[in-house]
Amino acid sequence: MTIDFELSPKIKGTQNMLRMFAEQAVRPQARKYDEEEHEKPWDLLNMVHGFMKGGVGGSMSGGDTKAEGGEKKRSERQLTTAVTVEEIFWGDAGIALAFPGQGLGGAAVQATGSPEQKEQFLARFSGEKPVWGAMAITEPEAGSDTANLKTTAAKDGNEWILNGEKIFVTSGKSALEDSEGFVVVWATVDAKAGRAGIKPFIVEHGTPGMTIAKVEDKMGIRCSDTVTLAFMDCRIPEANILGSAEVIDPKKAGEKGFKGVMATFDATRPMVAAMAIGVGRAALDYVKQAMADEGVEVRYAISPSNMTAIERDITEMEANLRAARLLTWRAVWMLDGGVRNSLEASMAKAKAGLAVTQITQKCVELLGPLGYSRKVLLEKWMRDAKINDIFEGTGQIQMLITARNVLGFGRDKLK
Amino acid sequence: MTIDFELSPKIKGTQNMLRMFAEQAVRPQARKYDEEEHEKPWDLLNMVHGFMKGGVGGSMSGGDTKAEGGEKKRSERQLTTAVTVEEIFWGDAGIALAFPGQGLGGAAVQATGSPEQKEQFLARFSGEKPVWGAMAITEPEAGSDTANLKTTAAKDGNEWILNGEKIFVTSGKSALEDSEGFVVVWATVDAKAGRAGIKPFIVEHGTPGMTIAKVEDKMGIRCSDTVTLAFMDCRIPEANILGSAEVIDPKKAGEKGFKGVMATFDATRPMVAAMAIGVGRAALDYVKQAMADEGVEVRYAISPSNMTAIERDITEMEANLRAARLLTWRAVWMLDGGVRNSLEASMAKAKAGLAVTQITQKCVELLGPLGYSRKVLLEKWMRDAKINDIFEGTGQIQMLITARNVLGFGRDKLK
Amino acid sequence: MLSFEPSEEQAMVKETIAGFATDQMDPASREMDEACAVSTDLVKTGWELEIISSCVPEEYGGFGEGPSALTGAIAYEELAYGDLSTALHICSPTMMAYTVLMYGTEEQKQQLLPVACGDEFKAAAAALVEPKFAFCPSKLGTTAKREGEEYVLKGSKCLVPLAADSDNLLVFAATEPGAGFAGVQAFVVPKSAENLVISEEPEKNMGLKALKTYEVTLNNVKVPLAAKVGGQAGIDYLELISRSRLALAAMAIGTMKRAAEHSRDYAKERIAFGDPIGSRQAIAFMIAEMFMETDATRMLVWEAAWKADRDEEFANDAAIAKNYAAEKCMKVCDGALQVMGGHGYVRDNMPELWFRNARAFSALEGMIMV
Amino acid sequence: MLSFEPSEEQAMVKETIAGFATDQMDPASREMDEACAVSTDLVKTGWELEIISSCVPEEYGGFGEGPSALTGAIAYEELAYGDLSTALHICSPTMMAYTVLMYGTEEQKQQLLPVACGDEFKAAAAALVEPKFAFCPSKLGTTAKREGEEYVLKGSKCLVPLAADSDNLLVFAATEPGAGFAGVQAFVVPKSAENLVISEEPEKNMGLKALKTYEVTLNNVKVPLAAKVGGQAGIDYLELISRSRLALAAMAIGTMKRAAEHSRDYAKERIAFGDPIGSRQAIAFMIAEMFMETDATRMLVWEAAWKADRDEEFANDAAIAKNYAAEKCMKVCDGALQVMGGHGYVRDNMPELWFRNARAFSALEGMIMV
Repeated sequence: MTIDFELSPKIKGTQNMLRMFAEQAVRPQARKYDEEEHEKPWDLLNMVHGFMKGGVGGSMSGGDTKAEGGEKKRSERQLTTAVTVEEIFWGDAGIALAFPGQGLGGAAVQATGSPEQKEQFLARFSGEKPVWGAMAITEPEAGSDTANLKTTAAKDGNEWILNGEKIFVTSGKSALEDSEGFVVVWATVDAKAGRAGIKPFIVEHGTPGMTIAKVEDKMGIRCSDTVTLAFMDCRIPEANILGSAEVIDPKKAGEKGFKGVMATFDATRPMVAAMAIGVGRAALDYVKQAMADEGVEVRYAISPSNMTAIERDITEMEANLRAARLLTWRAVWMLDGGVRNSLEASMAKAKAGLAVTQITQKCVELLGPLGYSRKVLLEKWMRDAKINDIFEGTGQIQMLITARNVLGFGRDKLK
Repeated sequence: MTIDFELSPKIKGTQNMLRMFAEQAVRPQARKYDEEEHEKPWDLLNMVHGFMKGGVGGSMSGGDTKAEGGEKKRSERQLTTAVTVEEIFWGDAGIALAFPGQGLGGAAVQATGSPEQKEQFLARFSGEKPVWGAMAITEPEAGSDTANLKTTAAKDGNEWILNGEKIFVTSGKSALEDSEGFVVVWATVDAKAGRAGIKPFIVEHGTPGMTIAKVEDKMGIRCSDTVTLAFMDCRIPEANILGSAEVIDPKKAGEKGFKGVMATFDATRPMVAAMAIGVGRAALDYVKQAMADEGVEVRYAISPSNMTAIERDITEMEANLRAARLLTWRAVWMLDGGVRNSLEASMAKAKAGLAVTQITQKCVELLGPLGYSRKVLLEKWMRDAKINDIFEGTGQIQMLITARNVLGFGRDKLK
Repeated sequence: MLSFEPSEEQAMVKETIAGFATDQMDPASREMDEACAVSTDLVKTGWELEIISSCVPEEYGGFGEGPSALTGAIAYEELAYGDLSTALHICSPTMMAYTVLMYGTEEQKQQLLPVACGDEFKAAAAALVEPKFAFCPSKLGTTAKREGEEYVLKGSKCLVPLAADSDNLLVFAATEPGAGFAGVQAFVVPKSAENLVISEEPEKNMGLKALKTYEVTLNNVKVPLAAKVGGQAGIDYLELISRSRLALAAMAIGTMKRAAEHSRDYAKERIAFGDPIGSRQAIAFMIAEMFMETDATRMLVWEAAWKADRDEEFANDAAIAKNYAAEKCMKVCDGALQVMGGHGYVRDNMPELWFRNARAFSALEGMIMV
Repeated sequence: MLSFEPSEEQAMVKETIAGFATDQMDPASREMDEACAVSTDLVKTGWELEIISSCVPEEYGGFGEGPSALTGAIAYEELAYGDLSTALHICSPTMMAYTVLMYGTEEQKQQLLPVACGDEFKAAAAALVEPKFAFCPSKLGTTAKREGEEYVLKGSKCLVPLAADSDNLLVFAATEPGAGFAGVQAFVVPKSAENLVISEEPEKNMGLKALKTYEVTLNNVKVPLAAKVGGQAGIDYLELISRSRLALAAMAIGTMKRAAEHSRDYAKERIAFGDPIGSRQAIAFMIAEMFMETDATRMLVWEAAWKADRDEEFANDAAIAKNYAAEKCMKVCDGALQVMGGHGYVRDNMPELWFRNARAFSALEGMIMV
């Protein structure tokens, strides 16, 4: 082993292929599906499903088993996903988020489901038609406070009865209305038990009692649907609970419990970072091209005090973007090596989210009237980028996790 | 009344006089008393005492009664002090902090002392020889946590017996060893009573049982002494307590109680901001002059994207410095009008402390090897400036106070 | 003598506009953004505030003694607090009106000012910004060449507010390219002028959706010498730009103030992990900074405006204030969105709208004036 | 195949130096700063790490195959973790050694490398930085004019480490002023050379107090053609500068790491208001950022160094990494002082020393090399 920043030929191949794909198939449709909110580029999605069979969608949650890196060799599954994600999101974040696949819901099944459950729920993603999986956690009152979920799951004979409301369900409409998918819903089986009482349940599309109460109008990533789900006496089979039903101390619950499912987020956070980096790179590439077209060169090697303001902006943006990418690659590399990466994953997401928020805003500023106009995609990237500083845990949450890891404090000591 | 940014002729006069004084009498000695730590520029201090009679020293705590703005007219005492402070600190922060005067100790006496106490303790500041007053609050274990002071004051007959240790006492040596001054010591008369039990006591120089345990070696402001005071069965007259001795709810205690003395800090914070601004302006002036000498002009009016990196640095530094000054002037203007300014004072100090920390560091960077050399004062200003982000409450404490004011949260709700 | 207390007149202006902004503009803001149109009722009511006529002398149809930069800054902050697009819409005729008032020939004043002081809102667009990389008002690509008894204008403009509804456009063009600010003059160009092309559709921008802005192309547009504002003497372009920067910066302050207050209120009410989210330092400090920078920006704008009203050199102060305002407004509105998390990203709530509007300030120049 | 795991050799180097840095350098840091001198014992022990000889081939007295930028970066980070002045002192001969090794003529290698690989530390200063406003290595004011069989060097240098103790100085001068990086060459100048003036006293700087640096003035110093490193072919100045930037950036990382760890430990132990100060988000987030940026900087340096070792174009990467490192190192050390409050401002504690040292990175160029 030695330090190496060169991607394996296999990944490079994927990267080049996806770069072309993103440029030719995704990017050209970016504006259309930003303006026509709630529409889907079906031709593209069917095509994607055709050759990826849930790959990229799955990759949002690191589920891209196709990319398994051989037997003996060190796995590069997560890295492949990260590279894939960056390229597709360079093309367009909204469309990429709308790609079919198992998503977080499928990831949870994969991480904690029984063989039967995996068989029953995951097979569909490699079927003929595109299918989406979704995850429903957030509630109007709870926000990131997952211990405080109000949605209940009551046992009734051989069924669970779900009641409550979930918001910000990514691809909820795609999973439940546009395809024969499912959503993993988090509900408490024992309100008094706090975090220990919270369990994930799989709810199939079309289950009576579950309705899409609302489809959100958003600032960006408009091609991807975000919905509110209402559960009114929604009955699901007893077997649809992920992990055990008994309420036990989460610390002892282990991989199958709340902690186990939460662990899937450690895999997700670097992917969100990769999404951000894709968008940030799109913006920076655009500005650098615009400068080149104007015959303005960037003199990286001269001292900062000798640079123009734009030159220094560019060098700073490049530094932040690269650093974010390398922190992200380090996090997924650890994951591929089977090393827990909670600290590194949070660092990567915190750095990427903030860096790309600033980069896209700066790029729009640098181009002045052109940057602010919807004739150019820069302004869209600025709107799209912002979501990466928010979903799967805001930048503040990431800093909190990072700080807890660094200081060795629990949530009790560092709120 | 109408918005007006022009200083009154009286203050302008003071300002011009002090600007000359700072440039000709203070600035030339700055380096000497940085290199020769723990030395004092006695000639200058005697001269200062001669024509200010504690003015500037007093002004650290807004005690410059000489500057009282007449009968009918709105008082400009605090404003005069702020302008004075900026000019002197432009000359040199270390020397300015060493100026004789009543300091925080005297300010506490002035704010909460009885007529007898004022007579007994404040007269000396207008005497023939320079005298210093000091305040001792911080303790090794307490930091900014004033409710947790361990120093005790026990009643014994008609005396108080002080025991404990105080650190970071500004001008402690000047007050107790170099002149016939005093120190106001905060101690608890009832450890169980928390904040309510804490009272300020006046301890005269040379009081047995009080010793200077240590004189700090510092990074900057080296001309000003910072000491540790040890109290071992230090006996002081019963009458030397400021305010009442009985332990009552601070909320009811009113102006004479803990809150009353704390209120003197609302007057102090903008002065610390003014100190910072003086140092920041010194650094910025220097760099602008260096540029002018090089024939480099700053094109303020062109668009930022057309500027050089240095031009944008300069415009940003100017914006921050001016904004900090105006926020500071607003805070003292309110105080002069008798309006409580806790929010504005904290904002001013937070903004000034941070702005000047960044400005001085940036100025050193811009001058490269010249900035880093002790041949030039820039590096000293960078060291001196940092103290303004720390003493009288760090930048973090200021943000906390600002946030509490903005959100209307008490220390219980926002820790 | 130093004072931060507005005059009685300013306090009254502030109060009046604040009421209008809070009660009428703010509630309509979201709807107008989605509809991509400013409410004509709001424009009507806003016009009745007589922002322009209160600055124009009687002889030209108003009842004032010329614009005060400081009073204008106070007024514009309050307007923008309500809704930025509407505020810009209502104030867009100021550029033409004040430019003519300050530098115009008697004829120009007689021709253009009474209209600007009418009972009805009358659009009068200023065309300054140009769609090019690293645009700078000191390097206009649009030129005005004198040919005999005419000026020939050539170039393209963008972000021209209400161009389609304006009878006349105030076009800024370089008479001496390369001479910087000193080489730019203003021309009153009738919309009907030959070779003047206004884009069919309004521009589509990230924000300011309710404000109709247009691209304007001048393909050798010929105008008489009399179209040059101020005739021989011409204008002091840098002063106009500077007053425009103060106007824009003032509106940035209003935007920041609105966003900061929204974050404060949300952070006090929103409960997470058992406490209001404002009880955590990370959020609390963000909000404290929003208020701090809003006040800091106002200080810079007020001081520069105060200098302008005293006919002191204020161009650099105005530029510093405008650049600071543009940067901080973006930061504050970004923070307002961040404080709400996902809720700030959806169009049910206001922060995403302010976020999109905020970035406009780094692109805008010469659209409005104080 | 992507990997962040150092080679066994690198791991060993890292471990060895880390031990030395933690056990011997770090504890002596304060004393050396106050004494304005690096401990000779530390230099002796540090020299035994054979940083240079492990890179120089046997034929020239070492036992290596040329310097590895990556291994160097790892080693320098650990050294700087212990004490920056000492680290720079020990590594100061690398500039001369590696420059000659990479570009020198056979004669120059034979003359200078064995000395650099000796058992005893031997000073060999590089003179690059110049005391002027907005200094840039691409615009050296020091010139080397060829006159017949000699070069005449003229100009002044500063921040020249250990100049007084060096038999030879490596002087960088412009042979083609105005040609940027391409117009600069290096010359081996004996300290004894006529018209070469080294300041009597070491320079006094804000930080790096223990490191003796000097001003060097060249008043028409004449050297033979053979003094030009690499003879006809000369050097690739930009590559040398870039490798130097990586070396400096690596030392910035060590400084940041030390400061971040100090803040972490202090914030866990120090109690205020009943809790460790690290239990408040404002402090906790500052510390989290310190660690994040330390890692971020290391990533940038490693990638650039990795490219250098593969003979890929890396000049821009190195510049980006160095500028980032200089900025973040200052920020991190400022934070380390801030976390301690007043305790960080007094010289009993280390943060103020790191604070003063940190700013050096924006001024340093070409002092050390990997």
